[in-house]
Amino acid sequence: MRNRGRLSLHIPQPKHRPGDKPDFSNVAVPPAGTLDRPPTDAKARDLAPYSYSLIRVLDEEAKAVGAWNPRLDAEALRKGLRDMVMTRAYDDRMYRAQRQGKISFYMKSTGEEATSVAYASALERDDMCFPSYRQQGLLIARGYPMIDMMCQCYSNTRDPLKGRQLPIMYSSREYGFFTISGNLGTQFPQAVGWAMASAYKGGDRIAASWIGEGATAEGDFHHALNFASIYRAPVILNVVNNQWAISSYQGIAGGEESTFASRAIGYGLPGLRVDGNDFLAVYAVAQWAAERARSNRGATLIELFTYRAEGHSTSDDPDRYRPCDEWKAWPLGDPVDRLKRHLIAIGAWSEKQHQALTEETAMLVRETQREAEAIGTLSEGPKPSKLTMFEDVYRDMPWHLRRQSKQAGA
Amino acid sequence: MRNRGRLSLHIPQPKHRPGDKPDFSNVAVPPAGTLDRPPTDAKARDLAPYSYSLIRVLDEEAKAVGAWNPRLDAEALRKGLRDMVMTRAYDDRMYRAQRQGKISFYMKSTGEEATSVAYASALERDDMCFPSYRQQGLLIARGYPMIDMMCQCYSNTRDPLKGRQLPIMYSSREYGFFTISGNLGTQFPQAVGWAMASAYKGGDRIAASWIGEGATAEGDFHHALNFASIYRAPVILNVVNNQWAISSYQGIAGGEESTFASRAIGYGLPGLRVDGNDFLAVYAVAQWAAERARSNRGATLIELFTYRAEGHSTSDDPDRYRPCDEWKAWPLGDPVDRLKRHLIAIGAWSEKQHQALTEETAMLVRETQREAEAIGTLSEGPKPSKLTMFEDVYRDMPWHLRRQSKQAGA
Amino acid sequence: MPAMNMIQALNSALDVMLARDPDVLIFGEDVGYFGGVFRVTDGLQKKHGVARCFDSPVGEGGIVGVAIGMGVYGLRPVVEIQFADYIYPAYDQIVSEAARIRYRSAGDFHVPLTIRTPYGGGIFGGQTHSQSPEALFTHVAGIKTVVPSNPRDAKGLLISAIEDDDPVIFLEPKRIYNGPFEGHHDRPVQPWSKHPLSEVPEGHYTVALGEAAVARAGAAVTVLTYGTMVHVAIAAAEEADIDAEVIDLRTLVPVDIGAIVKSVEKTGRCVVAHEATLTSGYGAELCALVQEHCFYHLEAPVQRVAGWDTPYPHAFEWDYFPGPARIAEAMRRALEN
Amino acid sequence: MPAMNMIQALNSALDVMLARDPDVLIFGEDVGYFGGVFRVTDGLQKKHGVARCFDSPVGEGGIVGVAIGMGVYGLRPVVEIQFADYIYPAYDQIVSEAARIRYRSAGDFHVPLTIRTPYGGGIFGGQTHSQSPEALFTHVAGIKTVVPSNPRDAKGLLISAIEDDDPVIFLEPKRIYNGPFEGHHDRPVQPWSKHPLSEVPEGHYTVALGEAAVARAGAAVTVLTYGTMVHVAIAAAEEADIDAEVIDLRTLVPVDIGAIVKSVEKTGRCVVAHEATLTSGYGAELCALVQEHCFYHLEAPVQRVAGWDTPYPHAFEWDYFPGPARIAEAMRRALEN
Ligand SMILES: Cc1ncc(C[n+]2csc(CCOP(=O)(O)OP(=O)(O)O)c2C)c(N)n1
Ligand SMILES: Cc1ncc(C[n+]2csc(CCOP(=O)(O)OP(=O)(O)O)c2C)c(N)n1
Ligand SMILES: [Mg+2]
Ligand SMILES: [Mg+2]
Repeated sequence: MRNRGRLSLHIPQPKHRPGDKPDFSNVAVPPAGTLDRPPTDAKARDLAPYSYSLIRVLDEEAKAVGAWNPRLDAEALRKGLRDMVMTRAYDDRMYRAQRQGKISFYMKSTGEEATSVAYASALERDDMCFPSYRQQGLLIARGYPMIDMMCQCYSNTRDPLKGRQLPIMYSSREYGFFTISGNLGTQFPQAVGWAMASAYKGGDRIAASWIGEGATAEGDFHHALNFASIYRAPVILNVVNNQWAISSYQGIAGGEESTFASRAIGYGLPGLRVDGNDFLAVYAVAQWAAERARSNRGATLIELFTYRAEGHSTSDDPDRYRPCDEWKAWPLGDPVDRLKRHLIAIGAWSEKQHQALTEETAMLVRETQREAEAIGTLSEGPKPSKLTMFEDVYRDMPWHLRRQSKQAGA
Repeated sequence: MRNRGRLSLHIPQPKHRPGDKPDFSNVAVPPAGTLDRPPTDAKARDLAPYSYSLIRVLDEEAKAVGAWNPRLDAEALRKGLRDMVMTRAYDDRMYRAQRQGKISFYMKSTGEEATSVAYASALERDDMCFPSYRQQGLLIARGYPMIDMMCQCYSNTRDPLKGRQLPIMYSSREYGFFTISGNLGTQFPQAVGWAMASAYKGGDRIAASWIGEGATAEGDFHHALNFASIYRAPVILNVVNNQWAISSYQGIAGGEESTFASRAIGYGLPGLRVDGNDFLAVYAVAQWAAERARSNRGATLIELFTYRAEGHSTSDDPDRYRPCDEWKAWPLGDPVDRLKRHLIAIGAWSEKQHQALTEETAMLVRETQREAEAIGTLSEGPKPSKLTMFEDVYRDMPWHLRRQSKQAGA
Repeated sequence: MPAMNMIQALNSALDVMLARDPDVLIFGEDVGYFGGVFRVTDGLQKKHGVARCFDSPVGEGGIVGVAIGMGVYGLRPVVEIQFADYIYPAYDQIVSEAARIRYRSAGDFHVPLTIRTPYGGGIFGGQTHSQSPEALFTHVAGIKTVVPSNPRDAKGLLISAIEDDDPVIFLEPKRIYNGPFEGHHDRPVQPWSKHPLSEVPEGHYTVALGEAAVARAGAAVTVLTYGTMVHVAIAAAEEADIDAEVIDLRTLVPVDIGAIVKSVEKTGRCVVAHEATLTSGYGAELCALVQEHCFYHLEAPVQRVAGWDTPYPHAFEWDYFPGPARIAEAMRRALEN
Repeated sequence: MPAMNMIQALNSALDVMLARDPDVLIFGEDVGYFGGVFRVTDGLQKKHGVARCFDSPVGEGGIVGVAIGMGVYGLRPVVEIQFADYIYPAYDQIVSEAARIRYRSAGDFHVPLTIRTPYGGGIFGGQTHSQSPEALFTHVAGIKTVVPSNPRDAKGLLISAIEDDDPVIFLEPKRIYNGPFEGHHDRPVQPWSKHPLSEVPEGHYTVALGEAAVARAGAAVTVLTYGTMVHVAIAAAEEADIDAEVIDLRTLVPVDIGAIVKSVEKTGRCVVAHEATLTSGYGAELCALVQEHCFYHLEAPVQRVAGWDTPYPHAFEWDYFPGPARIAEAMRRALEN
């Protein structure tokens, strides 16, 4: 009865490495507008097909088509475009600042801007976000002062985090943006707990959280989906599948055996898979999930299918592990370019206006940077007093920290 | 746009508590023999329906019906029956020993015997098992000396674990039974690692592990499924859904939102849901999964749908949180009774023989117990030297433990 | 005042806080309808409602991660980890998150979380129902670690922990839930009712975090300890007829350095005792603190009495447990020359 | 002998072991094709094959749990945790499983597992790329904790760890991967090639676990330390012109008590230094050991120099890092009266 064949260990490998010609023909891209939009009270079990397809609104002519078209007015679309362009300009600038040695570290969100900016429009201003480190677009779209973002990166005297955190680890209760953790995945069950608290208090605010496809391998991903399902927490759980976890392609995270959206199925949660570079589609699924959560029908898992256009961080050189022009071959394009073309297609935007917007945002970022650097950078200018390093470990400073701060001060 | 309805926190509750009349009409029990048996190389995606139905072989007349009927010969069936009866007799005896204060603790597997005994027949003798604490049936079915099981419980001088472990935390490399951990879930990724090692070495041995439905909430459950899927580990991952985790019903583990078998879907693994009180069905799915694993097609998740007939352990009084006669209402009956009725139905067994078997096993257990108690119990008789307490912390005893063992000896 | 055992006192603390503060809620494995495997939450769900005290899945990492989110929202979650031996799956959420959120957000967010968990040996629980992991928390800046040794402190300290705006690890010595324990397993268990500290006010009161108590006054040698070992140390002093001063630390971080220094400067001799394994146990920190603060008063080396550096061995419980004989011996050593 | 930096020496150790023993395999986040974020596994997949050195999902608990199963099968897995700050999700598998399997099975099963992880500060990594969690492992019976301070030891100790039949936590001081560091961030980095201990044999050799080294001989005061701090302590002695003996412990558990006692009995004075936070750090255990074993030779209290009891603050790295000035000051205090 026993099959005497010998076993062998399967180790997933990406199709292309540096030197190979990138080819995404294996990535299935269904035409836009083909999927219908189920009611937000649909049974999770009936939504399984949405975990394997790809919700798309913008078609090849940049027209918005199909049932998922959120029919946003031109003003809302222009705001989305503006925020994405601003996010990209900010990223470019700060990346350069790191290269110039003015900050210690930086992480761009280039190519993924829609996965955070569109949520800022779909969510209410007082809904709570538990981001990973690539959702700076949320802060920008919610109007958080860019100068404060920069000062955090520079760890200068205006840094809201008093120089305690690595650049980009922003935090703002006022803007509904939870303090970013360096430890992957921890924010996911925290968002569920926050949402449970909102339900416990009979409020109407919901939570949203973002995690990378790589970090879905952490136990906290399981805890979040499990608690969210059991207690029907009003939370939107987003997996940003940008194809890469530093040097590991999504197959090492399980992406070859199934989709990340389908992880929802086993918990009895809806799992929606969406074109993450399609601003309208991302807005539409976020809005669907928000409505479902707010009407007490619980959590939704959303896979935002996108591509990490740049290196993982300033510590990383992606050309060592993937073809350098892979992004150009990405079949879902660039979220900024696609929304721009859509706005032009509906006559609400022009190349000239876009040109102006790009210059104006670049200028604004440059000016803000000058302002921030005038206050100080990591290496130059005044620092917050080093004694602040002993504050906020506890609400009240215990004797041993008072003692240590004296020793440090002496 | 915002729905101003107030949120509320959903907390799952079982339908019955002490005093209520148990009623399992909500438990769907499809007739036996209706599901066909897919080839063991079937695509995981096509197997999703098996995660929501219930694979059953023994029908109401105790006849074996349908494509999943493993067609075991009478001898194999009688061995299965004998091992289940023996396991139950052993449990009863040791439970009483604890009540008499002869051992500190005990856990029965009553009502769940098929979920371990059937695997002993479906697996090869040298396949490796990573059990939870309710698979004593595996040891009994593999012929591990019962006297050694008992001596482990008594922590006497013959205890193979030298008095270091709580009763029932057996360990036997020779019998392919991994040392039981008190920490839930940890054995699940370990089994996957063992299976990966077997594949890495090009061997043909596979691994199997068991976890309770309650413990599926641990992060290790996620790690196990994820690694098993990504590296196609030759392992059988079993969830024993006995409806209860101490006082928490399976809804607190997520069982109301989906099935535990369906957790497999998001990892691209087959998830088979089986009548855990149907010896033939359990054997059949285990055999299917073993064949799939051994032919290099990777892991299978199996939900063994059963019922914990007794208290969680000797520290527990189930009448405090569930109707005391709930088991009698359990629609899937008793695995021992069902296999016995099947053997009689096919003319391979009789009430008389069964009577004899029951008495003989009870007698054998009693005699073995006498033998074990003659060697010693936790409270009486010689003990292993207390200095053995310092051994096996490391392979070689370092200076600080030698020093401490001197202090303890002095 | 009613006489309560530890379980009743802890239950009373939770009952009082559920009644006083709608933002307090309790969850954990089996704490809801059933009332917890040690009955500490008994009756609370029935009295205060399902949403105030409910069962959680068997996932400690999820329990703490979710509780942190609730704390960030503004609730005061109190979670139970069924045994301290099972707190490790939650270790990342405790160490990387609960302990650091206030600091890394510069006070923008904080987590008023209480994690209750029964710890320690003496109940034949074997390797995974007997551990004392306090040192794994005292090393982590940003959390407080509390260990009561009697019903009155247990209630007052638990209320302080719940009202504290920082995360608190609240370790409950399970061996003395039902009665004080002098370390003689072969003698009948004394009920708490015979102990003066079982007199527990019914309403709200607090015992401040960070304050030790003199459990037994003496002049010859100081014993620094906490939890079950407070009773063992007192018994050791009585039985060996040594004029020992037993300090019940009650809070390990922040520790009451004043009380330690005051006593050691008086006695000039010190013994440190805990159930946890010796190496890198909290006793090491106490040794270091004593010799840093009292070196020139010390007339003999600080003696450590602790669990052996092995897992907790089921059948050898009483060879492993640091009982009165070992503490008495350590006191004698501390009193040599 | 070729001059290697720490990374090359560690890479060479792995290369040698992959070639010698088919049961050795390596996995972890980004260690495969890419060769690890610190390049320690660079080229190993290409040379030895995909199955010998491969990428894992981003789940430390899974990495260690799976590696334990491989060890139980009979392999010698070497896993990398990308930063020690991210080891906590694996803490339960390390503490409850790897550390206890031999004991609880009475030797029936064991786990020859090596967990490599970069630790420590000095690279502006902020709170989650700078931690020194060694004391969270030294408290756990059943595991060994090793910390090299130079290329030659790094290779010899790593080979010993891989060949050891017990689980070993192998902490790599990332600040000195590319060159020794005296604690002066404002001075140019010295390459290892200028350091005698960068001469590393190409083939197989071992440095025994449990043996300390005298990194600098001296008679006035003993400094007990490990990792990056060995270089900082030596610099402190030179700069303060103090005849200090610097002991590089190399293995924290089991620690080389003989070497400690020998030196402290000679000097009568002792400083303990590490980057980890002070309270309940491994330095507390060293203090306790020294005063237990050498009390009557001690002429001054043992001085602890450690990270402050706060998370590692990004912009205050050099106020936080216990540099030569603080060690020199501690040595002076140890030398008073
Ligand atoms: C617990 C933990 N483990 C490992 C790391 C190191 N690390 C930082 S980012 C990263 C890759 C994450 O990839 P993904 O989740 O896909 O997010 P992305 O960077 O693509 O946005 C890793 C392994 C970490 N920060 N935390
Ligand atoms: C990590 C961990 N958390 C909690 C416990 C305490 N505990 C022991 S058994 C149990 C219930 C487990 O239920 P289930 O997984 O369904 O297994 P069953 O007892 O039903 O076989 C709990 C919570 C534990 N042993 N380990
Ligand atoms: Mg990614
Ligand atoms: Mg169960």
